[in-house]
Amino acid sequence: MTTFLSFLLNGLSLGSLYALIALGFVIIYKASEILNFAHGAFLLLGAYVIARVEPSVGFAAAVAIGIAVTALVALASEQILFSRVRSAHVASLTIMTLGLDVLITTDLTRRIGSSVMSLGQPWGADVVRLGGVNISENRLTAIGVAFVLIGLLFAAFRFTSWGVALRAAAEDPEAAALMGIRQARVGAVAWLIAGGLAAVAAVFLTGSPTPGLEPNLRTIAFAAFPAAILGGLDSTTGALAGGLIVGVAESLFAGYSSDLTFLGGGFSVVVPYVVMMLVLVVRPAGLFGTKELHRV
Amino acid sequence: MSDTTTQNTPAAGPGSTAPGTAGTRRALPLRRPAAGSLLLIVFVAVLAVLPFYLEEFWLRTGFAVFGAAIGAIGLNILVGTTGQLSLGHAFFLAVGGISYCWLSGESNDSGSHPYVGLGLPPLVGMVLAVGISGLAGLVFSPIGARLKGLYLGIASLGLVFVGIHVFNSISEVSGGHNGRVVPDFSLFGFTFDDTDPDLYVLNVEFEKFERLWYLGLVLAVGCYLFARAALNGRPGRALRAVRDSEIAASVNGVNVTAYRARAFLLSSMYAGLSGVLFALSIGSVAPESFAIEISVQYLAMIVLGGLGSVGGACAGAAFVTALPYVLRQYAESIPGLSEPGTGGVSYSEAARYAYGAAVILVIVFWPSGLAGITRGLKAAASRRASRQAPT
Amino acid sequence: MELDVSGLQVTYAGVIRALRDIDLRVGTGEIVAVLGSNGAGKTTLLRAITGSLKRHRARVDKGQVTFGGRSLVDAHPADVVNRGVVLVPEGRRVFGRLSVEENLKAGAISVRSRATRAERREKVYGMFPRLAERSGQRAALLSGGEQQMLAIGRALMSGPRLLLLDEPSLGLAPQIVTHIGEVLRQINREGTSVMLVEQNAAMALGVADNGYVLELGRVELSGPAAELAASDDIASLYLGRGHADGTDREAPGKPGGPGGPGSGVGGSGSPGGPKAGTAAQQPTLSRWTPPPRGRFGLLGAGAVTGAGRP
Amino acid sequence: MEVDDVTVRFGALTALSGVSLRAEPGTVHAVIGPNGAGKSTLFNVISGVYRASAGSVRLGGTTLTGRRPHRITALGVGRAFQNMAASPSESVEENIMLGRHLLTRAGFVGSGLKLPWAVREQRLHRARVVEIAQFVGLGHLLDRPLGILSYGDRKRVEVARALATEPRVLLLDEPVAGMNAAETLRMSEIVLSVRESLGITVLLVEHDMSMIMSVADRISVLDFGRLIADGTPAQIQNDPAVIAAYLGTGTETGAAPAPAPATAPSP
Amino acid sequence: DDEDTPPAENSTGVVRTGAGIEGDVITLGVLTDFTGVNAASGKDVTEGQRIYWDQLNKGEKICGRFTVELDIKDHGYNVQTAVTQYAESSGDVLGFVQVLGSPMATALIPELEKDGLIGIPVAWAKNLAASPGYAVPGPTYDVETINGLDYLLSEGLIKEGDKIGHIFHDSEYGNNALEGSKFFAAQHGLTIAEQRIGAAEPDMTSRVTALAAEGVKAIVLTTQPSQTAGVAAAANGAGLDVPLLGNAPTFFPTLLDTPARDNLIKNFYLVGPNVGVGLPPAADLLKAYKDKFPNVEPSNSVVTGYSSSKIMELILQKACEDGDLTPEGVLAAKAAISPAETDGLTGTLDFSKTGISPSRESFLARPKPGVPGSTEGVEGNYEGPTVAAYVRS
Ligand SMILES: Nc1ncnc2c1ncn2[C@@H]1O[C@H](COP(=O)(O)OP(=O)(O)OP(=O)(O)O)[C@@H](O)[C@H]1O
Ligand SMILES: Nc1ncnc2c1ncn2[C@@H]1O[C@H](COP(=O)(O)OP(=O)(O)OP(=O)(O)O)[C@@H](O)[C@H]1O
Ligand SMILES: CC(C)C[C@H](N)C(=O)O
Ligand SMILES: [Mg+2]
Ligand SMILES: [Mg+2]
Repeated sequence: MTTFLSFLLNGLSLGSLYALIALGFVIIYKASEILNFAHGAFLLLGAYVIARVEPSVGFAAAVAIGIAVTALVALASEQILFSRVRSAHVASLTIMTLGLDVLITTDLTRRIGSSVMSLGQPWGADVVRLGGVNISENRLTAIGVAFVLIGLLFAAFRFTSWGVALRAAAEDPEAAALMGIRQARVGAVAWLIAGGLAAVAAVFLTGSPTPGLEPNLRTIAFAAFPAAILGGLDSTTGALAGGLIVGVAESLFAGYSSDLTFLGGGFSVVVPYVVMMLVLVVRPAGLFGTKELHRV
Repeated sequence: MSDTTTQNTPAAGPGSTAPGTAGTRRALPLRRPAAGSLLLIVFVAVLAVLPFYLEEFWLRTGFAVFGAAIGAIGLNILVGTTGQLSLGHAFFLAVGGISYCWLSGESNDSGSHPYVGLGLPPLVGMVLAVGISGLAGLVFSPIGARLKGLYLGIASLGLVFVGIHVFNSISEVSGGHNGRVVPDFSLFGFTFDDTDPDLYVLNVEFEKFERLWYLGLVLAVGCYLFARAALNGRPGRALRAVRDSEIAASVNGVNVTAYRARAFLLSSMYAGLSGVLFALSIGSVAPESFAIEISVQYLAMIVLGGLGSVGGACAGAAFVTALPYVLRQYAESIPGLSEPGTGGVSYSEAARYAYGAAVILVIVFWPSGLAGITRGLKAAASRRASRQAPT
Repeated sequence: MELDVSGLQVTYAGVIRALRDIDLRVGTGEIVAVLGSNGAGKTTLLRAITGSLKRHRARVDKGQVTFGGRSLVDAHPADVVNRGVVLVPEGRRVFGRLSVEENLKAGAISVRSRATRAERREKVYGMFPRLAERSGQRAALLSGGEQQMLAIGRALMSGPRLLLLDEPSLGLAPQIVTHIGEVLRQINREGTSVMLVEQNAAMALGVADNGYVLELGRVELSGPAAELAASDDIASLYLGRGHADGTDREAPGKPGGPGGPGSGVGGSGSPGGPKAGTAAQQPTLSRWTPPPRGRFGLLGAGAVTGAGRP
Repeated sequence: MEVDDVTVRFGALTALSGVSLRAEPGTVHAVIGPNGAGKSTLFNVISGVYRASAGSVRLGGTTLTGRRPHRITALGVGRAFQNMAASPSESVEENIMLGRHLLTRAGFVGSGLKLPWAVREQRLHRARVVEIAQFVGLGHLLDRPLGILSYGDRKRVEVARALATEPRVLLLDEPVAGMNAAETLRMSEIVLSVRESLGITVLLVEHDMSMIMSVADRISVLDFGRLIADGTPAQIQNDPAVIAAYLGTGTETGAAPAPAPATAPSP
Repeated sequence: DDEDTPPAENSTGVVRTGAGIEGDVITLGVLTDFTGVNAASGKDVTEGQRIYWDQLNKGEKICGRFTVELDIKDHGYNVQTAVTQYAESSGDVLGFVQVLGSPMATALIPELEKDGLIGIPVAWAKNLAASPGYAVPGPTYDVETINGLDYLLSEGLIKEGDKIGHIFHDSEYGNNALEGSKFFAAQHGLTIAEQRIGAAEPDMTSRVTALAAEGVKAIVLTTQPSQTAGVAAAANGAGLDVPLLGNAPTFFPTLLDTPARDNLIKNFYLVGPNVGVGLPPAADLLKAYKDKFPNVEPSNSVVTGYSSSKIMELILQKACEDGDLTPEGVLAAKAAISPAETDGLTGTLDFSKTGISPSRESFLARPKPGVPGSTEGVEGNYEGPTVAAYVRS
């Protein structure tokens, strides 16, 4: 029973990391209807900046700098690249994020090299004991941060005109412009937030029990794709739900893998995708996503 | 390839980007071909003599491009024409490539992942592999029919991840993590390898890649012509209607489910063939190689080429496939680069920078793809209007 | 503040000249009607005023558009809105994924005050009760007419000084059309100038002070609305009357009137004035005789039943 | 064409409740009613886009309800949409050609290999499309991409495409929205000519009363999803319920629909 | 040494040369990983090789006259890339002094056989030892694992009847190590709790939790370095305070900068095929490395690169002695050098019989910050009592 609880708790904590990443996808999607393949690169960038400056400025300042730099890079890429070709097909824009991803990751991979960099999280490898179950302090903090940030963004989308403007501009930029909405501006804010979020996620992603920052970090973003999709690409609640579901599923399958050998080694890595496909078959727009509705 | 305007009517030649000037200009079919076909013929003729002049590096690259072009045309049928975003192309390539090896390859029982081969004639293996890929597409199409846009994109990406896992698990077929050797292609006893028989044409030795070049060329041109004709005709029209409005398509008599399934079938058959050529060009396939990067590359091909355009897909395939090879080949002569693993910017890193930048630049300057350079106005107008859902 | 268009020439994609040498004025507090047949360039004119030509690969070659003395050429659409010029676009363009309420909110993006927003929203709901009933529904699911109401309401949310409408009566029931005429007069009385592009010339000329008629990208006629309404050309082309008489309502019901109800007129007459052009030849379509069915059944995909029917 | 007691619900909203009507072969049957009354919904039920919660639709002896849209089209129901649902990037000609889908048979193999019969088939049907386009007045726009046409022309494409399915019953949803009086007149002629020369039954939804009155043989009136009147144009015009719900009494603004065109020369 | 004698001549007489030699230069291929999951090892292995051949080129050279150049390619731990790169290089090299990674090396077996080339895998899977082209530079993973467990048993860290966990990659690498641990378990009445993982699986927490629930008394790791850290951190979190035994590729000095540091220092045992870089046999290498990179701490992988180059040199010198530096000659020389000595860098190697682990001697080490390689040797040339039984079986 405690074993199961540990799996569950570990899954939830892992899931909250996925949720933070998925949230980045959700925001960009809401702003531009594209899937930002460069989000993994933003994660890497945030982590790298923090790891680099932490020794000289301390953890808190490093995180602030990391968030700022990543947010600005995200903003700059939007302003310099994406705003230029806004009228292009979403697939083109998506491919553009891929180009960006290649550029950023190539550079950072080169810089990081083969080292495992530490971000100097003050909580280090500390563990908290919760009713017979251990969890790293890092992951526990992540759960809290994920819930708070997601709550804030949910409110921003729901209750501010910015949220409405963002969605309107994403759906029909021309009509939005005719209502006085500047897609460039509302979109820029979204990219800014997404970039910052990537840096926040990176802090927890590289913390215990993960050894630290290595170029491979980016691939975690791939595991967050299913989380974002399964919750519903345009839903903040969905990002949270999706993240948690994926995290728990992955953790359980990993934990019970010795009883599930017929599924093959390393099955837990593909579990997020399997769960996602199952959910999508039943709910094509994810759990909380807006159904695409047409009528004639 | 020369013709990039699949969406045109036969009466409107590739260059007619100014509908307004056309006025009442109009004629019944058979006007377009002249210029377009001539260009195509010249182009193919040039490709046909190139092996007499090129070194192996270029032939190898060329063969990879032919294979990729076939896959890109297939993906374009799905994404560009039918409007079904797919990131699962790598999976169908894997099905094709690995099935071919399994069907026509030999068994091998060394190592922790022994594998079997059925030893069928390569041509049979190729045809069956294409069929199996098509079947895989058909099986997935019901899911495809339920999902839209990025949801479908990521769901099909799931196919890639799950596919790798499954292929790794059935290592008797795939060779597992180690992969397996790709049997040489042969056609009625003629082997597409360096020897057997030794072959000289006009004093040029025809080795593996000279031979494969022609195999690739013939298949690619065939696939191109077939796709172009099919998409210009009734099926293509139906698929585009499905893309633009499912409801309108069905009310005009298109069986949407059936056409979606057919698009998946055809697209994955193309992917399967592409996978076979991919395998042949490398000589060894491992499931892990058919990863998300491959899917993404194919998407890049058709986007850079121009969604919906058959010729564009070919151009995109050439760009995306050849660029990294060429960059790597020539980066060594760029000053200021360092040996790999020594800290500075290495050749392969320089090549990757260049690749990333090239992708971005193409989209910045030609957002609707290389084919869009000639298409201009039309695309812009369609883009605007297609944002509007019918009500 | 007045809108002044002078010598305006617009080209699409560098080749299609949609407007040539347009002069037009909407004085402060005026309602101006713009008429013209399909493809005349009405929408293009509105695009030129609202700064959205660029998105359609069109540009102003010559001429000026000023509002309150300041040029609008090449302005960003959002700037145009901020100056108080708002468009109800052709084809509604409501935000389908947003609810009715959110659509209205999107229209009021430039309005800071929450109270003003609420007040305007109530006003819109008062104007179109149907929208209030459907306020939580996603706009994509509204009926065509409901969407049109929403599009108008959305534009009103920003409290424009000059309201541009591209065929607002499109798809609306006669009662609502009448109602819209009243709404326009009312907001006009409250200080908003209106430029109304319409096919429903009777309504447009009914509410307008002045009118313009565009044909093939030029101003063909202009003048006080009442005079235009009385002119023969307008009557035949836009009002559908052979002669300019009073209001319209009686026409269809006129006993023995042409094309009377239920008479099932087979042929048709000339639609009126010489400019009709469109009806140069008598429309007829022969019956389709399907070719004999071949022996290729197997290869045809999707060949279906009803093919050979009469 | 018989609509029998059809009900459609969307959640709490009943868009159609127990609507029945009968369109006699070879007539123009108009359906009118206020915005949101359920007219398009009715068309959606007939053409199979929506599923009726109750009731049925029959054409001749065949039941349409429960069939998928392409099957219904195959049975001879053609439809022009209220808002344009055609492909903006395709040329006018291609858009109309889509209407020929069920009348042609070339599949991937036939078209892809350019088999002679497939090529011949295309040529034949293209000729017919040109004919239809000219009939609705699009002859000069055939190779333009639809996306750049003006609103009115796009409506004509809708009609042409519906005609291209060679229907027995033609559903027209607001075909003259966005057209001026002269253009409306011409569309009325087209409708009448279709009825006359091809014997097609036309179901017509329109808010332009002048057009309705001039072409309709019979009119059904919907309000809030209910059939409130059914009769000849003359009856409808004077029906107080209809006037209250739909026509309005007309005001001094003159903001009523344009008057009836002179569809026939004075006697 | 710059006489213009034809390349085919040297002090001992006439040497035949063929592919891979041009003028006075021998080209050797390197297929390594600078960008994939094993980039860290790849870089250091390659650095060790660079240092070795630089020294040799400055000193005695091959046959007294040939210098060696490396043709380095980065496959990013991807089989397909490796195969392509092999094809690009194979025509121009005399052999491959490094083929990193068991999956890549395995995939190249048929190619290597077809081309009759020699290769030194940086991977110690059993199946590689069965290929005539490969000279595996140390004991295979199964043997290595048995040695490691023997050590734990002899130190009293585990005892008969215990249950031990084995976290391993589902690849040649992991499966081969599992063969070893299973054999050991059968011999000593242990039970093995298997955790088969994917190469890129990032989060080890659930795996470790599951093992903890089974009550394992030790965990064997056949993973990538970052996964090692993940396991150590997770074990710490789960309160699982047991020895962790890792095969050679599982450890890297930077792991001691991670949160896993304390647990690694406390519980980790490394068993590998060569000595640590801080030990006397590697002194030369360490000095050269420090001269070249004064500020970087090397890992033990440089020794792997250095020693494998040494093996290649032995082979080439033997081929030279035999007067045949063609690929065939080199291949023949491989079998002929046995038993080979690498000056204590590795155990004694025997390439005369294919299919059998070339060596039975392992090196055991423990993490220790601040020393070269961040490890401290605890046992050299270690051959546990169970190995003999295994090799015989
Ligand atoms: N995006 C575009 N690209 C090219 N030409 C265009 C574009 N939009 C409109 N046109 C052309 O410009 C001319 C004027 O079109 P416009 O839409 O302004 O007419 P309109 O008067 O609004 O017609 P309607 O009453 O049908 O709405 C037409 O010939 C049309 O084909
Ligand atoms: N798919 C749907 N989901 C929810 N509500 C719908 C849906 N389709 C239609 N409705 C609602 O049903 C009612 C009837 O719509 P319908 O489109 O049939 O009206 P209509 O009579 O065609 O109106 P108009 O004249 O404005 O086009 C409207 O209130 C509309 O909002
Ligand atoms: C040194 C390591 C790169 C070896 C690798 N883990 C293997 O596959 O055997
Ligand atoms: Mg217009
Ligand atoms: Mg309607």
